[in-house]
Amino acid sequence: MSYARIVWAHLQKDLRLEWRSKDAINGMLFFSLLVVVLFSFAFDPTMAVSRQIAGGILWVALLFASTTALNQTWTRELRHQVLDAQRMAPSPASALFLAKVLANFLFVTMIQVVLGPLFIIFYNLHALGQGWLMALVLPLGTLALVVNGTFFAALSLRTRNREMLLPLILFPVSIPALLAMVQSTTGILTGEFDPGLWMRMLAGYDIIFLTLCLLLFETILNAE
Amino acid sequence: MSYARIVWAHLQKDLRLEWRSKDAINGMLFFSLLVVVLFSFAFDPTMAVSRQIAGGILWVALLFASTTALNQTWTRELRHQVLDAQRMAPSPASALFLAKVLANFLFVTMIQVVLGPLFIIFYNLHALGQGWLMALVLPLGTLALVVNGTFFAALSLRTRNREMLLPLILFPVSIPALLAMVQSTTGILTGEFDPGLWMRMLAGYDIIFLTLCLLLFETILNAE
Amino acid sequence: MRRVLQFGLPVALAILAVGFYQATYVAPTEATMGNIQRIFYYHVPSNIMGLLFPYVNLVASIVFLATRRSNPMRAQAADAVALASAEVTLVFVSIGLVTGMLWAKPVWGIWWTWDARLTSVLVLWLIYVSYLLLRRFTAGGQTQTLAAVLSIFAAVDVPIVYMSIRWWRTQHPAPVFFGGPGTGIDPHMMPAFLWNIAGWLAWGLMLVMLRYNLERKRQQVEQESALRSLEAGQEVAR
Amino acid sequence: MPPAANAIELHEVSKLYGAFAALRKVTAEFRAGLSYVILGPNGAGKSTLLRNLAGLTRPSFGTVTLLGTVEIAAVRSRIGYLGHDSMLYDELTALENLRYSARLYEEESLPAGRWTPEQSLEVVGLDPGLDRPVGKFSQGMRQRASLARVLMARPELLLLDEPFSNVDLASSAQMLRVLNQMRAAGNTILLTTHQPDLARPIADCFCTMQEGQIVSMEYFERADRGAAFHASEEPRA
Amino acid sequence: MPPAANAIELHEVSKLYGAFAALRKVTAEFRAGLSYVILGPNGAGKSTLLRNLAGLTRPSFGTVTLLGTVEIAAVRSRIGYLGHDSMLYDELTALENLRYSARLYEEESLPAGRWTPEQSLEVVGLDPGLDRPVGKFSQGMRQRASLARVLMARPELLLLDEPFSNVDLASSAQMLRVLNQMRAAGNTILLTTHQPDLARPIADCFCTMQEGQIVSMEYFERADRGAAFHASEEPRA
Ligand code: HEM
Ligand SMILES: Nc1ncnc2c1ncn2[C@@H]1O[C@H](COP(=O)(O)OP(=O)(O)OP(=O)(O)O)[C@@H](O)[C@H]1O
Ligand SMILES: Nc1ncnc2c1ncn2[C@@H]1O[C@H](COP(=O)(O)OP(=O)(O)OP(=O)(O)O)[C@@H](O)[C@H]1O
Ligand SMILES: [Mg+2]
Ligand SMILES: [Mg+2]
Repeated sequence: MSYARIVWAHLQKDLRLEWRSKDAINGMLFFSLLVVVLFSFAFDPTMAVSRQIAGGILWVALLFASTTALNQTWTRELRHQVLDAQRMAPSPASALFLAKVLANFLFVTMIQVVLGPLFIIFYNLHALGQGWLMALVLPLGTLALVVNGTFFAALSLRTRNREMLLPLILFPVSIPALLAMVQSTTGILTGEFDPGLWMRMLAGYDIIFLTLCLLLFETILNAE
Repeated sequence: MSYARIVWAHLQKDLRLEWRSKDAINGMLFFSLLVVVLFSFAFDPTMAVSRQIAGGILWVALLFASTTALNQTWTRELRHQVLDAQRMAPSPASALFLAKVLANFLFVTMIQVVLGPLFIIFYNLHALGQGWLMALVLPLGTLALVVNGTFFAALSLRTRNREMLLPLILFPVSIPALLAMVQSTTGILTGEFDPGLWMRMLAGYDIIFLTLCLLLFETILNAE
Repeated sequence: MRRVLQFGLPVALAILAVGFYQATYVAPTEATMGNIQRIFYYHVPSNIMGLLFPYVNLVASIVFLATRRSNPMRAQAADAVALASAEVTLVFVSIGLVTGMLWAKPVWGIWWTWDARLTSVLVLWLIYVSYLLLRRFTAGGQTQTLAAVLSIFAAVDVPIVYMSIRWWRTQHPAPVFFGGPGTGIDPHMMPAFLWNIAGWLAWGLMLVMLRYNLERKRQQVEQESALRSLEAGQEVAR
Repeated sequence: MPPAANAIELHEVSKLYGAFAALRKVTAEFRAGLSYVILGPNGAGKSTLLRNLAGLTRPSFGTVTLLGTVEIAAVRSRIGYLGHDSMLYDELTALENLRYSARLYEEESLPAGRWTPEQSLEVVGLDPGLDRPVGKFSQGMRQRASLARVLMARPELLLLDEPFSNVDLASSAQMLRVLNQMRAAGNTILLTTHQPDLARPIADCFCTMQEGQIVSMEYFERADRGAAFHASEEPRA
Repeated sequence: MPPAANAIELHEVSKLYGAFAALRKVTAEFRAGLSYVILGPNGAGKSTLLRNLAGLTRPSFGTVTLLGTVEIAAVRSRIGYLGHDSMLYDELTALENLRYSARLYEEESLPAGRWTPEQSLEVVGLDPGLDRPVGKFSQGMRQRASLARVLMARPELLLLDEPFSNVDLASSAQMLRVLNQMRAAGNTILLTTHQPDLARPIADCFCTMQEGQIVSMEYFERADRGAAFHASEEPRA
């Protein structure tokens, strides 16, 4: 399929660039580590309540990490006006967006792979609910963060103060997703309530916003 | 004093650049509000333990806020090779570093001034220890964050290959500061132990690392 | 337009005055809460307006996106409506938040709680602040397009917020109107409430119109100075 | 293929930045198959004109008709634009950059005779095997890689903003040869430069801008205009 | 002040990037008070040479003696370097950029006759009052602002990497006049360019590089060499 091939071309390029420079990964790793350690100092992880706040900590760390990555994601296209070349290419703009989302998703997932075990060790976690559900919640939540984040990063690309603007417009819109992520994680970790509803909501959020972003991306890319 | 005047020239330039995008302050206010709201979603403030984790949460929020500033701090100098002009100027390199630290310190402090009261309202905090000590802990902790952060950002600026290592090197170095910040805040908020020792340690850390960074900055700026 | 304003503004103020009189002197005092309940006549209407004007903003934004290439003149007008309604939304939501908090302190004993309704209102407020910030942060021709896109996101997001926090702890009174049997307010309170609804609606519409006019003026002045600078030559003093 | 009479038509095109008019009511026609050299002092609006033609910004007033349509987006794949900046990723090699770009143009109805990334690099005199990221290229090498990217799709309309700046004389001559072939094959070329003497060999028209307006269009007869059509079909060295 | 015989001495200077030699055992002398125009194809190593002279990179082998010392850092304030990029902050106006730069050079033992930021901008033909951030300048305007920054401190040794690229002819002539005055005042100038004809009026020597080596240094007598000393003292328009 031709669309898929173009997405792949973009994705391959992004991965290669990241591999050569390691900008995003690096910053993300640093700050997520900082957060995990900070929290284990702040809050005696051996306490029983640790399970209740662990969901929040995990997602804040990730939000943190991904904002760093997201800010980088388009900067690279701005340098040397590569973005102008993208705008002039006949391939669909949404493919560019989709590839960026995938790339960011991969980066954040990579961070999770590092962060997750650390987290479990530091907080001595073992889920009282169905632990395997985390394998669904994590990607769903990451996708929610990354889809909107990539879109809004592109939106604020050519504005003054773009680094500042990104969190300002990203966070309010992402609140439902964050809520669902935290709640389903807490549900899983404490086993006190069923995370199913929240997870379905997260999935719904992902689908709605991915569609919306794909539809509107062309508009913002060529907004002048 | 000539050194002070050069620091002032750098600082003024940084502030002006920031100011050019006039709404920076508005943005920062709103950003602080968002962080507090987000954290209230992530960590239910009505929980009884909230006082115990508030220290950690406050510092994570600050870390969050300062990343936005730190990430950008040197990028600006890289664009159009302005950094080369800096390297060729006869003024001392450490003045450049000091000015950057000051600028970042100012931004983060500005955020704190907004964040603090909001935090108190949303988390319904009132210190059980000596609350006024926070007026010492906050700047000391911020300085520790900002000094290391700025230095780290400059370091990763010019070194390409060893990059993955850098966060891992700087990270352990920052741990004592983190520990001291969080512990003294918790001590003040809960009134359970005396924060004095931790605060002295924080001050010591600040002095040592500021000196070290000032001495080494020239080296890393001209490292090739 | 001018006529409508000249006529409408006094009318809106008059209705509001009647509403004020009704709410303060005519409506009966509520049994449990006492006089503090009278804030109801301001709290509920402004919240209702705060939920109404976002739709105006959404429709105007869509019109803008649809016509910005084919009919720039109409698109400009639509954008002015979008801006005006966003600002008015923010005014109403702010009033709703403040009156709610003023009410909450004596009744619940706290200023704020993370209750479903309160939270969703707060998120609505946050989103519209970010909308206006975006408009200020951007420059040149892109402002309008980007803002319109954000407005669509906001419209999609608010219902989701609303749904999601249904499953959250709640403290705010349940719906009073159309809530099924057993709900509703004392019929004696009704006139005061209706007068206030009408008054705030009229006032809100007038505000939107005023703001719209102002924005159109600004667009016009901009256009004219542009044309002047085209005639005058390249270097033009501002 | 007999090209349309006019490749570009501008009608009262103005571009405002705030109260400053970078283009002022420009009305002009650029005939298909000719090459135009746009001259003018710094700040005259040359780059702004090209960016508007490329569809990268939109004029504040007026209409641009390009290759017969006002919908520039629809003919994007037939336009090649070279800007001030390289439009290449610093971390990738020239070949990687071009390969990536080529994939974005795939499946499009482009002329069959388009070049591969390797050919395209050779055309501008760069070694395709050079294993060095573009960020480490010298200024002139980067400029050439940049041009190679644009030429690769063999676009019908070439918009080149100072293509010769920082390029050495030998390479400029080489570029001119390529451009001449493209022109001879019926493509339209608009290029800006501050070195009119350099560009003269391929110019059909010198177009001078001043203060946001086109002040003169000076066509001249070229002996090779007919002949070039055939010359271009020869294999390149 | 009678300048030292040699402003620059290079002894077996090589610069390696990995296995690639951008400079290969360059041994040369540049006399003080003369102006050298460095020519050569793209990738010959011209920019690399200038960056090494400016102390921005260090040669892999060999020694550079500048203004009588091998410690380039010690004479930094007497060197002016203009790179490929503007070295200016996009968000500030030209005047703000220059004022900032001037403060970094304060209190240094610079010649008393140095220019104020305003003078410096006027010298390159830019309006100091122009209230537009450098990011919105046209390419040529930016290049001129950039040169103004370098000239401001009136450095003894000027290293200019393609100063005329993208600059229109009138402004190039203006720049040349300024450079000529600087030269006449005893300053040393090294500039690279791909437009030898443009630079000829101020050249004392054409220095050609190829593949990382200096292959020829062609000095020529200039009628104005003595006279210029006096001409330079005249007030500028
Ligand atoms: C900051 C705090 C508050 C906020 C943000 C808030 C917000 C709202 C909103 C959005 C509505 C909905 C209007 C509609 O859907 O038709 C509403 C209605 C209402 N509010 Fe509040 N409120 C707050 C505090 C309070 C308090 C403290 C009380 C009284 C104890 C109260 C009593 C009511 C009543 C009786 C209604 C009408 C119910 C209905 O018909 O839906 N509110 N409020
Ligand atoms: N985004 C912008 N905002 C404000 N002014 C701008 C902007 N872009 C360009 N200009 C101004 O428009 C004018 C024309 O710029 P343009 O880049 O088209 O000139 P040019 O003819 O290409 O000059 P050069 O030969 O120096 O490249 C300049 O005065 C420039 O400062
Ligand atoms: N950082 C680097 N890493 C690897 N190679 C480099 C680096 N910088 C420059 N080179 C290579 O060194 C050679 C000389 O580059 P340089 O920029 O000095 O050329 P130049 O003579 O200035 O050319 P131009 O006229 O195109 O500006 C080029 O082949 C270039 O690719
Ligand atoms: Mg230009
Ligand atoms: Mg060079």
